[in-house]
Amino acid sequence: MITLFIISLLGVIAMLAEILKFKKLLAPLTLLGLIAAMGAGVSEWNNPVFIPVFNNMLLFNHYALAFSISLCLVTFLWFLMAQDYLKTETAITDHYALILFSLAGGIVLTAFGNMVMLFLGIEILSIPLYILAGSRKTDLASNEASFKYFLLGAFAIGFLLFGIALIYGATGSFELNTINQYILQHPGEMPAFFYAGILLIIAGLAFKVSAAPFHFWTPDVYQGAPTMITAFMSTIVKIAAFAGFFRLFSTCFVSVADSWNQLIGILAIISMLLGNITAIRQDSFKRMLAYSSISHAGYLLLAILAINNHSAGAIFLYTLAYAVASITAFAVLKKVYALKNNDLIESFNGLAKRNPLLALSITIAMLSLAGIPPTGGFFAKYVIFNTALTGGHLWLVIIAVIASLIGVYYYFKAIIASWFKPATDENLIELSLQDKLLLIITTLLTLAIGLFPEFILNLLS
Amino acid sequence: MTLYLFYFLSFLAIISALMVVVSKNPVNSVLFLIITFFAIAGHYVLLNAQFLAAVHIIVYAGAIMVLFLYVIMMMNFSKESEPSKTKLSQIVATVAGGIFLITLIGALHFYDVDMSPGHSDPGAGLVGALGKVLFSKFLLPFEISSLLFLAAMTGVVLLGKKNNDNS
Amino acid sequence: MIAILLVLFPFFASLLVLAGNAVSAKKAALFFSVLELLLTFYAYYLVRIQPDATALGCTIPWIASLGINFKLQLDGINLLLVVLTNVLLPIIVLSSFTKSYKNAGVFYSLVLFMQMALVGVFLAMDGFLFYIFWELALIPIYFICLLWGGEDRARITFKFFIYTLSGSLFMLLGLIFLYQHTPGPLHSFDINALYKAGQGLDVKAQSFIFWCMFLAFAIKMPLFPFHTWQPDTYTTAPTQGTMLLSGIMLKMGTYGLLRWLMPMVPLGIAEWGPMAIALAVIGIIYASCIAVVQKDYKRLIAYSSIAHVGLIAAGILAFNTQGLQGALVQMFSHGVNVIGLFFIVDIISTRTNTREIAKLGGIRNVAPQFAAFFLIVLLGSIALPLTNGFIGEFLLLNGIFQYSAWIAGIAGLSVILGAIYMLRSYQNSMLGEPNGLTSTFRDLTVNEKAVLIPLVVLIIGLGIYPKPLLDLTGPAIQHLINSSLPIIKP
Amino acid sequence: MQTIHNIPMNMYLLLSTVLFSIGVFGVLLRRNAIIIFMCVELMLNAVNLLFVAFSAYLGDTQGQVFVFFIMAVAAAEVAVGLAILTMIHRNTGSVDIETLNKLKH
Amino acid sequence: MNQLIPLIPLFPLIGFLIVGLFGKKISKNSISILASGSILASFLVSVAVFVQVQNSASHAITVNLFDWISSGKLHVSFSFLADPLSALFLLIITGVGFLIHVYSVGYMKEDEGFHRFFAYLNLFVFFMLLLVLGSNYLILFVGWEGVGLCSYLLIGFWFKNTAFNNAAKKAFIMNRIGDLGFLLGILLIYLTFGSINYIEVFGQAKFFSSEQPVITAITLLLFIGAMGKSAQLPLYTWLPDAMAGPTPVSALIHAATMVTAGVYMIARSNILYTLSPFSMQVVAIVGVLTSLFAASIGLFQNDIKKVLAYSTVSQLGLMFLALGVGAYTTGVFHVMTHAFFKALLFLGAGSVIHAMGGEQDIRKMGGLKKYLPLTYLTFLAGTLAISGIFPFAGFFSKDEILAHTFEHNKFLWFLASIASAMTAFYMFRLLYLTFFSGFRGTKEQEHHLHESPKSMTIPLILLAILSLVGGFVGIPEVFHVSHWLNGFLAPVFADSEMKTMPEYTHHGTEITLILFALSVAIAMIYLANNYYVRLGKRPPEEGAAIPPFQKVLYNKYYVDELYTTVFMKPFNWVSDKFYRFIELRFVNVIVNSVGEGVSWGSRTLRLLQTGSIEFYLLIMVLSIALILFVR
Repeated sequence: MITLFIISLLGVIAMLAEILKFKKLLAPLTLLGLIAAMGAGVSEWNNPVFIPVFNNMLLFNHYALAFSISLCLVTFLWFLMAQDYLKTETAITDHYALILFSLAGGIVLTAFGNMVMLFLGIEILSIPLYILAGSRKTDLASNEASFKYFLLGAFAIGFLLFGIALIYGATGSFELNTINQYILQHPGEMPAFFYAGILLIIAGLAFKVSAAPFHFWTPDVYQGAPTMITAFMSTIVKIAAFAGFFRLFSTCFVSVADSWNQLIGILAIISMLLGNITAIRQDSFKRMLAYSSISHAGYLLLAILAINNHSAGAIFLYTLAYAVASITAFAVLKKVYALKNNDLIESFNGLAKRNPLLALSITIAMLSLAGIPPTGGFFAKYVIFNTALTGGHLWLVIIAVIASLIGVYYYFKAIIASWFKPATDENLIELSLQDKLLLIITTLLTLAIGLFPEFILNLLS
Repeated sequence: MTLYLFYFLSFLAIISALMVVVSKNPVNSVLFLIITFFAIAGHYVLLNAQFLAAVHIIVYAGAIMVLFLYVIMMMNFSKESEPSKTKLSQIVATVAGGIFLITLIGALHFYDVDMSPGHSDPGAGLVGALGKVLFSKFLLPFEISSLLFLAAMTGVVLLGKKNNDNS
Repeated sequence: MIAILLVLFPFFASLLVLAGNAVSAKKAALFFSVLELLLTFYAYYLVRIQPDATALGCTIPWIASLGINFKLQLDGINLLLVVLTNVLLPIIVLSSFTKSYKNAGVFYSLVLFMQMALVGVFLAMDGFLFYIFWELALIPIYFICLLWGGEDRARITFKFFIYTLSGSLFMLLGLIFLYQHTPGPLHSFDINALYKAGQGLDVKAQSFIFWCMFLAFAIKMPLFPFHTWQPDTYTTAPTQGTMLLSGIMLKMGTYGLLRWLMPMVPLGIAEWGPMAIALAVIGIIYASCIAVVQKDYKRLIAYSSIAHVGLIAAGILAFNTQGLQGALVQMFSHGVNVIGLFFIVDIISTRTNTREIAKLGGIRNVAPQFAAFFLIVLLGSIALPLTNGFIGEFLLLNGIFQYSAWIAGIAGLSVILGAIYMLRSYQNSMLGEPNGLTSTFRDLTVNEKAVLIPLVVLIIGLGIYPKPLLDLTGPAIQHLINSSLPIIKP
Repeated sequence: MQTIHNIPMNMYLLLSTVLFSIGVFGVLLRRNAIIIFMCVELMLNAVNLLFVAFSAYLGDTQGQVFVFFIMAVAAAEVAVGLAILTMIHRNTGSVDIETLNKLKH
Repeated sequence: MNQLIPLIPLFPLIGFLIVGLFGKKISKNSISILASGSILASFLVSVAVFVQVQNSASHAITVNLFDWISSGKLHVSFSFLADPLSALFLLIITGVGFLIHVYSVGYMKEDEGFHRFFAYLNLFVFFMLLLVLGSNYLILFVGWEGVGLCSYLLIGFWFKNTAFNNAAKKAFIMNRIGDLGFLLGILLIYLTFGSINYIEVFGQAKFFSSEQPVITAITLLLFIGAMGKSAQLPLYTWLPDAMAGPTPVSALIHAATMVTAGVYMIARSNILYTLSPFSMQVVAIVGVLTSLFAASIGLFQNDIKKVLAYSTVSQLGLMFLALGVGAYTTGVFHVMTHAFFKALLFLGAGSVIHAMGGEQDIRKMGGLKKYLPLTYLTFLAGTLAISGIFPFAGFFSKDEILAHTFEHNKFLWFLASIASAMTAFYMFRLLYLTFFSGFRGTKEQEHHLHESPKSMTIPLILLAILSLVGGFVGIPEVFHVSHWLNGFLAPVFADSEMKTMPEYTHHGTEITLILFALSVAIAMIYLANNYYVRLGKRPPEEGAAIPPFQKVLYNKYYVDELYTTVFMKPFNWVSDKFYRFIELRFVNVIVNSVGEGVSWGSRTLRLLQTGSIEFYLLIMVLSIALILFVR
């Protein structure tokens, strides 16, 4: 809870920074604030009094805390990475504020205990991003991205709300626990529209997590939005959306899993295959990452599908590993983009000669995303497969295996480009201290998650 | 009596909603949408949600639609400049809409819906009762939604400001 | 304790080489690999004086909540392969002394890293750990091939990577599947637990596991028809990479088959073993025939390697003492021989700038020593008695013969076909009148002799006195068979 | 008031469904982004109606409170949406969604 | 005393190592002394061992060196067995080997590969000794393949010549075909008896009943090995080609020792063969057919060494015939006598070739009697021996074969008689064409004609003496003398004897047979004399029209061509198709097309991402509709 306060407060402070003229202090303040937020999360963790606050609106249990901390951590890394970008923006304070508000929305999503909070959380998470995606106002691509994201998002929210309404109609409550109780008390008596409601909610959330076939916005928006915003979308939004998705289904609908897990399975299959296959022929690195993000949504859905003791831990580990690797990738992309002014994979050519750290980082990041040991991505994938197999979804895992094989293909394009292809420009690339620090931290984190995953895994089991 | 009112309002809502969709002129669409909103507000009254009906009119008809109208005026749309889809796209859209309607209705099994109205407190829809719930149970969401407004406000300002970013 | 040292030493060596001066990288790498070799000999000594080698291993909890341990154990079977790895590695490093690779520090660091992963694969007795090392071994070799390889390397090495990865992912699937059938709620990846779990499954499940794991091993070896990555990769990789791939890495597949598949799914083997043997034997004939028409020397050896490995696989699948022991001996011998052959081809190609057999000829006239060494390595490779190749091949055929005389007969055709393509290529390159390309062929340098002499000593020495290998593997093989045979043949 | 006793719940369900579908239909049919927004609003209104109806039939005020939040969010969303549209109009002079297809494949 | 046995192969091995490793650095004289000396040392030890074996009670001495291969129940030790059979072979190998070494010193004097030659030769002797000394089948196999290797190296000794290299390769590969059969036979022995040790295997085999399929299979597989090594039908074609090697090699390897390894192996396994009459029958028939076939080819060959090569094949056929009819001793006897006279003939031929400056075509020789008297005389001795003229060595052994065959099967006897008649004819044809009439070579050649040096002629003389007296170890009992060889070898064949009813040849019949064979041989000699000396006929020149029958024989029944079309061409074709079609167009394509398929899928699927919002919306709506519908 304190985490949420700190972040919200930080957002408000950021808004005021321009007026009160302490723009310069904003960056350190935000970073400190994020550390404080994480600290608050940790301290709450150690005092396990999980009282539902405000009439069950939010419940900061270990699940919520873990994801909140993880969100803050990734945001922290994001801020480290995005400093250059934010500095060039005129509306710097607005950016800070929007990002922090979005993060607050994400935290709400990790902890909600009521459908209202789910709805609000999604909206608070999304609305700043609708705007940020379009923050390059004269850039048509950015405009288009913003518009697509917004329109499709609003449309999808409509379905989500329709679903919530139907659930409400069937159970008479918005509270997750009450709904669950109601379902358990009326086994087999739920009206048909209740199930339709679940499906509509899935459709709405599938849009948020960019699972196929509700993924269409993803590549376009990722490509059109400013790179740093894309990084934010592909990491924080993903974590938060999945945290919310899983929280809803694990607390609310787990007792009627038969009615929806087939759908989740199908969405997972389509996402994994479509995301990975389409990514192969992309020239734009960002767009490729967008498709990769779709495929990762597919893997994560497997954990939701096989809801069991391990699922929460699996999703947590997976999203964290994915986010850290993505941040690395975007950090490198940022550097490449600054030199070449495009995000083509070709632009990575000869990176190893120009700056080995960049090449090494991107390599580790890509290995992690591809799920190759000893990186975090591998272990995350392992845990997901394990979870899904525990649920008995052998065929889905086989498809997931095939899909991740296809995935290797495009992740390695970046590796091959940086190590093997000759560079057009042989000059060395200078890295700022901040960038170096960031790359080293994320790379080490990626390896650490892969080698010593137990700590993270045990947080939520 | 109320049943007829219900049918009338439903008919009005559906027809005007359809007109929103099919009118060539955007301004007409806006006006039809306002009619729809009124019809829905009527339903709210029927459903004992008097306060909500009022808010509905104020927020939607009063604020949101005015915003729409304002933008439409600002952009100077007319019937002539209104883009329309090819026949094929229109047919596809219609068919898709129809399919969606049918499957949704089918999925809801709405003939089976057999709900008897609960004990209805006549004052439930009044401002006092609502306020009590809103400021007790839903206090947190109420507060949290301020974040949303802040964000939206900041964002709109960010986007609306004169173009001086250096991209 | 020695086990963990064997794994970690090359890792730290790799870091040191990476951090150190690139100029002295090759010397440092040689130094470290020789130290590791000495360590290996010490391990050999320990295993021989201590029949119960569990004390030499270690079990360190790693991810305890998932039943994953850092468990390394030494026994005769894997020690043999560790010895192979660590004997060949100094030779491989030495073989690169005349070359000057760009970024030598990185190159040798990768080589040593690879050594770590290989030793790890052989020593790991935990399914998860095994998989991790299995994949770890892939990364350095991928980069070695990618960065220092020949023409079209990006495409070919990538194909190699994705091909092998596809197999190993299915292996992971199989391992997880097994893991979940270990007694819960805390499952275990311990090899013995996995054995038990696998043996307890029904035929269908065992068949599934069989194919999952077999695919990985078959691709790694490679067996027909999963071999198409191999000739290209061998051809494109830098010579040291090819040596690592063919000399050691290939044994990961055969070792996996022996250790991680055969005892695990007896019913699956009973169901599909014959088909796997059929594939192996078809591969022998098929690859041998193809080797006959190869024009490129490296490619020829690549195909011959497929044939040899097919025989090894068939011997393992026959699953009897002679077959298994033959397979192990042959793994060792094949490693030595194939490295020798690739080194010889490397000498030819660096001196003449071609690997095309037809363009060569008459080298024996100008380089008699080279020709003599080549002949010995070649004889080892075609399994002439009193060379190491014969011991393995005889035991293998013996094992296969006990399984089926007809299959042994067909597999034995490799004896003839091997002679055909090897002698043909030897004749075309070494004999006859020298031509413009070969008339200035320089005979062996001291450095090259330093590589070839140990190989030749191993080839002949082990052919005459294979006892060290046989005594080492014998008890372990017997143990393996005793612990799983009652189930395989009820 | 006991008026709603005469009207079965499923009629409201049907009405909401139809209105929602008309909104969806409009979104699919039109090219003018503003009209599309309006159709989205229509969809939200259909949902609102459903909430209120359920609220009335369940005798529970929470549904109505939820509608408040939807309205609030809808207002914010419209503001943001129109801001985005204005920005686009400023850059392209059009709000035709068919012109917004530069990002693809 | 037992420790002596390992010395026998050790000496040549040491010789090989020293000459092989340091041959370039030491003088030719030292090499000659070292190489020949090591064989002589072996010979001396062999004599000692021979005596020891004869005197020992069990007639068998086993020496265990070390455990070679030990795997599960399979134990193969590196151990030697000296018994009468191996002792006899030891003497032949080291004795004849030594003479040939000495001969080679002179013959190879000018060759630049002098040290290489002796290294190989020593290595060969080493392997040959392993072959006969081994106490189990695997050591036998080691020697078996080892001599094959040396044969390969020596046939291709002049490695600049592509034809020679081809011949070497052919020999090796054909041998390998046989070796595979042999190896499988060994494996089957192991499977049947649980051991491959002679003593254990034969000890168990004694108690087997006759005509068990597994024994038949074993013996037939072993016989395949023998076919390859001893150049029997259909694996004989390598041997005539093997004459590409230096002539001493032909004498040692391709006449006296290596090619008789098959005979040794069958004689060694006699108990197994005895248990399988069917296999015996096969051996006999293959033997006699080979003999006949090769002899008929020999009739019209013009290369001096080729004639001898075909005669070797033919003689080997006779040896197998002897084995096949159960006359193991006789087979071994013929090996011995054949070693003497065939080595002599080859060395004589070598002397001729040496004198002719490398010329091997007998059409270009003639009248050499007066230039090379010593060579002529010794060659005559050899020719008489091979033709079976009393009292030369060949007479005794060959007549024994014929006698046994007659007893066994009259038809086989008839065929064998034809073969030996042909032998007498073509051998004398060779003799007459080479040494009689006038010289047909060039003036230059004539000018250079000279008798060979002493190091060459002395071995010739010694071998000629052996060819003359060698047969006396096996004087038929019809002459009321005890058959010494029979007695000596009896322990080896004792078990077989017990299994079969001994066939007693009536003495009267035997004398009749001897006289018949003699008269046929003499008739043939007369015929040859009449045709080539008196009438002075010459073989047709290359390209001249010859009668079809003769042409077929001259071209060796076109067997090489047949093999090329039936085996090599299809094999190459298949290999090529494997590579071009199955590998490149099928297996590769399947694998690649998976990749291409995915790539195609990617190209296609990315088109889904049209960029059009309407489309995205439409898909969303339709998917939701579908989800609801399916539900």
